Amino acid sequence: MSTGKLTTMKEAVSKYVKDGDEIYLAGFTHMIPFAAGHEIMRQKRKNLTLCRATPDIIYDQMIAAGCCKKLMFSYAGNPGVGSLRCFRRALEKGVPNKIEIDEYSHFGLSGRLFAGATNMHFLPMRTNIGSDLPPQNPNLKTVKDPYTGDEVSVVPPLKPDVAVVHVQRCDSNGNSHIWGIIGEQKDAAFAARKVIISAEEIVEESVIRSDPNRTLIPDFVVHAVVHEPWACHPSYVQGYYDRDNEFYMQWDEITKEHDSTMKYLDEWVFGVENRQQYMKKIQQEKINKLLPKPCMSAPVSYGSV
Amino acid sequence: MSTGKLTTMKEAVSKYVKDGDEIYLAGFTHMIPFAAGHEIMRQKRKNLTLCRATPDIIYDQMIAAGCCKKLMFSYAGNPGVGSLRCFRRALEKGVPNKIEIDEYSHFGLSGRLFAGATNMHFLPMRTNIGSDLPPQNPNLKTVKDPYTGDEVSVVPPLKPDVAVVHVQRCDSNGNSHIWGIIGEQKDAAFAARKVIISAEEIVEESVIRSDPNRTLIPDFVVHAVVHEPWACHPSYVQGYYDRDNEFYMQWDEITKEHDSTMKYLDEWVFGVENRQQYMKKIQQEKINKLLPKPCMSAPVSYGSV
Amino acid sequence: MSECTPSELMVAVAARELKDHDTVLVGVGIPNLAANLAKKLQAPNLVMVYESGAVGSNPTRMPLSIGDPCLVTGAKSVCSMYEQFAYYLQGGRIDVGFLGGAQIDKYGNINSTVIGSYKTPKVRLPGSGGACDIASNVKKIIVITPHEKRRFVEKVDFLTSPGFVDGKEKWKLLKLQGGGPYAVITNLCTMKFDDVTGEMMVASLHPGVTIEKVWENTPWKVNVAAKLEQTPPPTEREISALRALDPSKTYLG
Amino acid sequence: MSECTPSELMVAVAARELKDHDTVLVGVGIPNLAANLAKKLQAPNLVMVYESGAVGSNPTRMPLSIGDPCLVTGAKSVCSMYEQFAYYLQGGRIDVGFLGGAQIDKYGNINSTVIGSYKTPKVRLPGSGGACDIASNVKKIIVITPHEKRRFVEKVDFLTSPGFVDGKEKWKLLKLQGGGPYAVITNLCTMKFDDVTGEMMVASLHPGVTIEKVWENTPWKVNVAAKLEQTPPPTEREISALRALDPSKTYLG
Repeated sequence: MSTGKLTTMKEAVSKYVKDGDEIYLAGFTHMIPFAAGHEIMRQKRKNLTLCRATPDIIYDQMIAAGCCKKLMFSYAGNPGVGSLRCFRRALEKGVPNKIEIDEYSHFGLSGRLFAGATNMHFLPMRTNIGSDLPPQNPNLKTVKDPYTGDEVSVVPPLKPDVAVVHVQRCDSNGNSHIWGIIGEQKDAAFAARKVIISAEEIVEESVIRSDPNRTLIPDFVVHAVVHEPWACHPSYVQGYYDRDNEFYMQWDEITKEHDSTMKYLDEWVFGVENRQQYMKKIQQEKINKLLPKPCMSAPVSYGSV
Repeated sequence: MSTGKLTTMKEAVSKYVKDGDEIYLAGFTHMIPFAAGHEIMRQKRKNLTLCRATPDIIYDQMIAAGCCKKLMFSYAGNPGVGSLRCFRRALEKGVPNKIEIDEYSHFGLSGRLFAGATNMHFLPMRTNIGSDLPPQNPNLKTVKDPYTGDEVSVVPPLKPDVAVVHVQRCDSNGNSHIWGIIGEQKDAAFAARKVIISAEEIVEESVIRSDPNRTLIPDFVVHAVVHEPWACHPSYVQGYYDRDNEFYMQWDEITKEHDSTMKYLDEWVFGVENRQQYMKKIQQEKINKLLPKPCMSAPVSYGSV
Repeated sequence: MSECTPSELMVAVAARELKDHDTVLVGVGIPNLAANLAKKLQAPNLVMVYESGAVGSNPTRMPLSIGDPCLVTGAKSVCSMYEQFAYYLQGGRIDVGFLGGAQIDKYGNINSTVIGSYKTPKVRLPGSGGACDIASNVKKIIVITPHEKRRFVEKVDFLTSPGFVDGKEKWKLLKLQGGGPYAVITNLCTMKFDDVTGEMMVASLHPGVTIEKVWENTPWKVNVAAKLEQTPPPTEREISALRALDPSKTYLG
Repeated sequence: MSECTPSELMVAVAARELKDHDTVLVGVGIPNLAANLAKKLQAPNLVMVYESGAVGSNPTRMPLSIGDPCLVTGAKSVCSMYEQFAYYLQGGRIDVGFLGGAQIDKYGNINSTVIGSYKTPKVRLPGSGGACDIASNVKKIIVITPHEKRRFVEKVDFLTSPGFVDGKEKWKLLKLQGGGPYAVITNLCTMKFDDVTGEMMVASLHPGVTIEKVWENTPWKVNVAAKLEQTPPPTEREISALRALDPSKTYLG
């Protein structure tokens, strides 16, 4: 197998993520790239604009670690649990530092990324009209529909400096198969200037070529490929491991104070070298509980004469 | 297996396609729904607006049969061969009747359908600027980009009365798996008011549910489901049968005159009752040549705990 | 009437609003239970669509978030996030959307963004998520909320998701494709909206509840429909079907 | 120099314009051969993208149309038609696009729509297809065409796909993201475009061709580059690799 763009997360972050960058760690609940987030924290990146519809725990951690200057988001909650306390502490009290926000609805932010991925001038959408958000966000404008004369809400394209996208399987050049909740993974990869892929499995190119409609990200938009099993824990990877819902609930407790949060980060992020060490700290029993039984897709034929 | 929305092509066309309708028989070279087109011709529908990026042989036939009032298209050629002679005869000489045209580029027309499927007010796109087409087509307008001030080309949504989409496999309610060149199949189904699905295979719902990311069309947008193997000949269905390139080349000869065209239609369209009879007229030897060897996708697991 | 908790009552009443073949945008928790209850009873062909892109899910356990993997295993279809909002919601294909929030006002406007001012928040809430998009595009918005004075306000601190905004006349000028707020279901009553003004009004009192009790728990003297109804009590069948859906009482406690 | 047909010469010369790792939007026939030849020689990592949505195809036979099933079997990726145009072409991710047409003028504008007037066509041609979209968005447009007087015109009857339109200064005002026409490769010469005016000029004469012969076959006296080059003749290696790609001489006849 060719080694292609294969590298370590340490190398990939060191090479492609710079202080002050606008970054998008993709994922809608599914396949949130925790391993990349932790490595960015270990490399002490500062003044980042963190973008994602659902910041999730990983951005809460990065805010607590002081990496964040601005949060671009549409739902800053702990999905299924409640608040993101580090986000609120930064916004309401400036701990560890004040952060700015750039806020949208889900449709608005996923629309910005889609418009960025497809390089549109702007994207008209049926939302925001009547809401109090547009007066707070100068990126939300209106345009007159030349066919009906109606005022239509529009958003500008989003083109982050870096996207990190976790995938189930890819080849060593980054041709990636993704399934389950595919969220904004494809759009993030096409919108960003630099793309880091982390993958549960690196497979032969022939596996990818056996099902080209499953390839949401083609290699030539990818800059680095990291083989990083369990990269998403406590988030999940469909067919590989489930979401660690217990941890999502514990996070609410862990983050009650900034000190307790930092204690967690010292142990689980700064106290380990990489994802492998992180996983070694988790009890096998807990890991076993997250392993699903296989549930295989019915294959299809791509044959031609 | 539930019979769901299963019906015959005869019933489906009779119920859902009306004189004067704007119809979209979907497909970009792949899975062109010839069976539906032939049935529409047999039922002598008139004054139709025929829409598709690539009209292909089927629309050429429908124009010759006198079904067409207007052609909406972006490339009126016989792919890989040359002209569509019936289209040209109607446009240049009014045989068998004058037709109007509504013309776009591929991006423009596929954009209209995407905008219709997603119910956008209008869609901005990077094309048409500098071309002589906008002065000829009042649907092509420009809007000022509120972020840069640039003039941007826009197209309005397209929402046909009826779409016919052929798929490789679906369940009896119309949940459809499509692979290979997926063209504008999904957009046609979501944009149209009424949707007829024809399928190579009707499968159990469990087959569809084994791979939900492959389901481009969900049942609740579908009105009728027709089990119609070989519905697309001489076009092709990836994994089932190849394109009959010989016929595509013969079409050029067949259509040299209107009379020779009508002779073909009398035999192969009006002279048969349905697709089964059409297929019986084709030599088994020829059919065998179109059958590909299987080339199966590597399965994936959708398991969860 | 079966003995039931306030949550059970709200879910049972909300489930009745769903018709067979309706498409519903479902959130986790209470709305998920209402949709699943309706599917078990009068709406076997209910189409459940999730913000995460899953359509026609068939979960074998209670999903813990709208992005739960069990909503994907065995679903009919899954698409991307932009596609879900564009094809389904903006596409005008969703009949009913359930919303909640920290505050709701008399025009059905919902605040899930901030208590206090946007620039200097007293309490920063999660924000819109898909709520503004849902409110703008579904045919019927249904809100399920406990009837508490801090939740019902005359004017929301921040309008996250439009109800009838400043009233139905002005709302029409905005030309949203959605039908606007349809019902607010609390533990005390079901409220609907005046066809002309777009103002909230009590349409049906739940078993044992008086209009005075509603007024006591609402900061303004909410209007009453011309024909005030009595909510039929949840049946044994409703309650037992409902409890089977949440045996561990995660949401029905 | 190897003995070769005019088509072989054009393909060999066109293939040289492709660099390793370029992304190329490929049509069937001649452009497909040029791309595949480049891939076999100097550009093993050439990325071939087709209008039909196929990316990184690996066909085991000559595709007969851009929608041929052999372009899908074993491809790296396949997406929908709108996605192909939006993510790849509008996305600015295509380096080179090959175009052809019935007429091309001195600013590289191409007509593939109509001979005569649009409303009363003398000859109705197939229309743009993706050509206008390709011309507007790729970094380099390369045209491969036989050098015939009826194809080269001072002004196209209908501007289907923009070259430099009325000249480079005015073209800049249109703010197309593409780089405009880059080369026109005929059986006689390679023409490029003046940096300042955007006018076509002869850049390189193919083996055995004089500038007079080019002028004889062009209806206007086409400009000549300050430094007129001689096209290096096709090598044995180029020709033998090329013939292996089309053994039945479908396109190289």
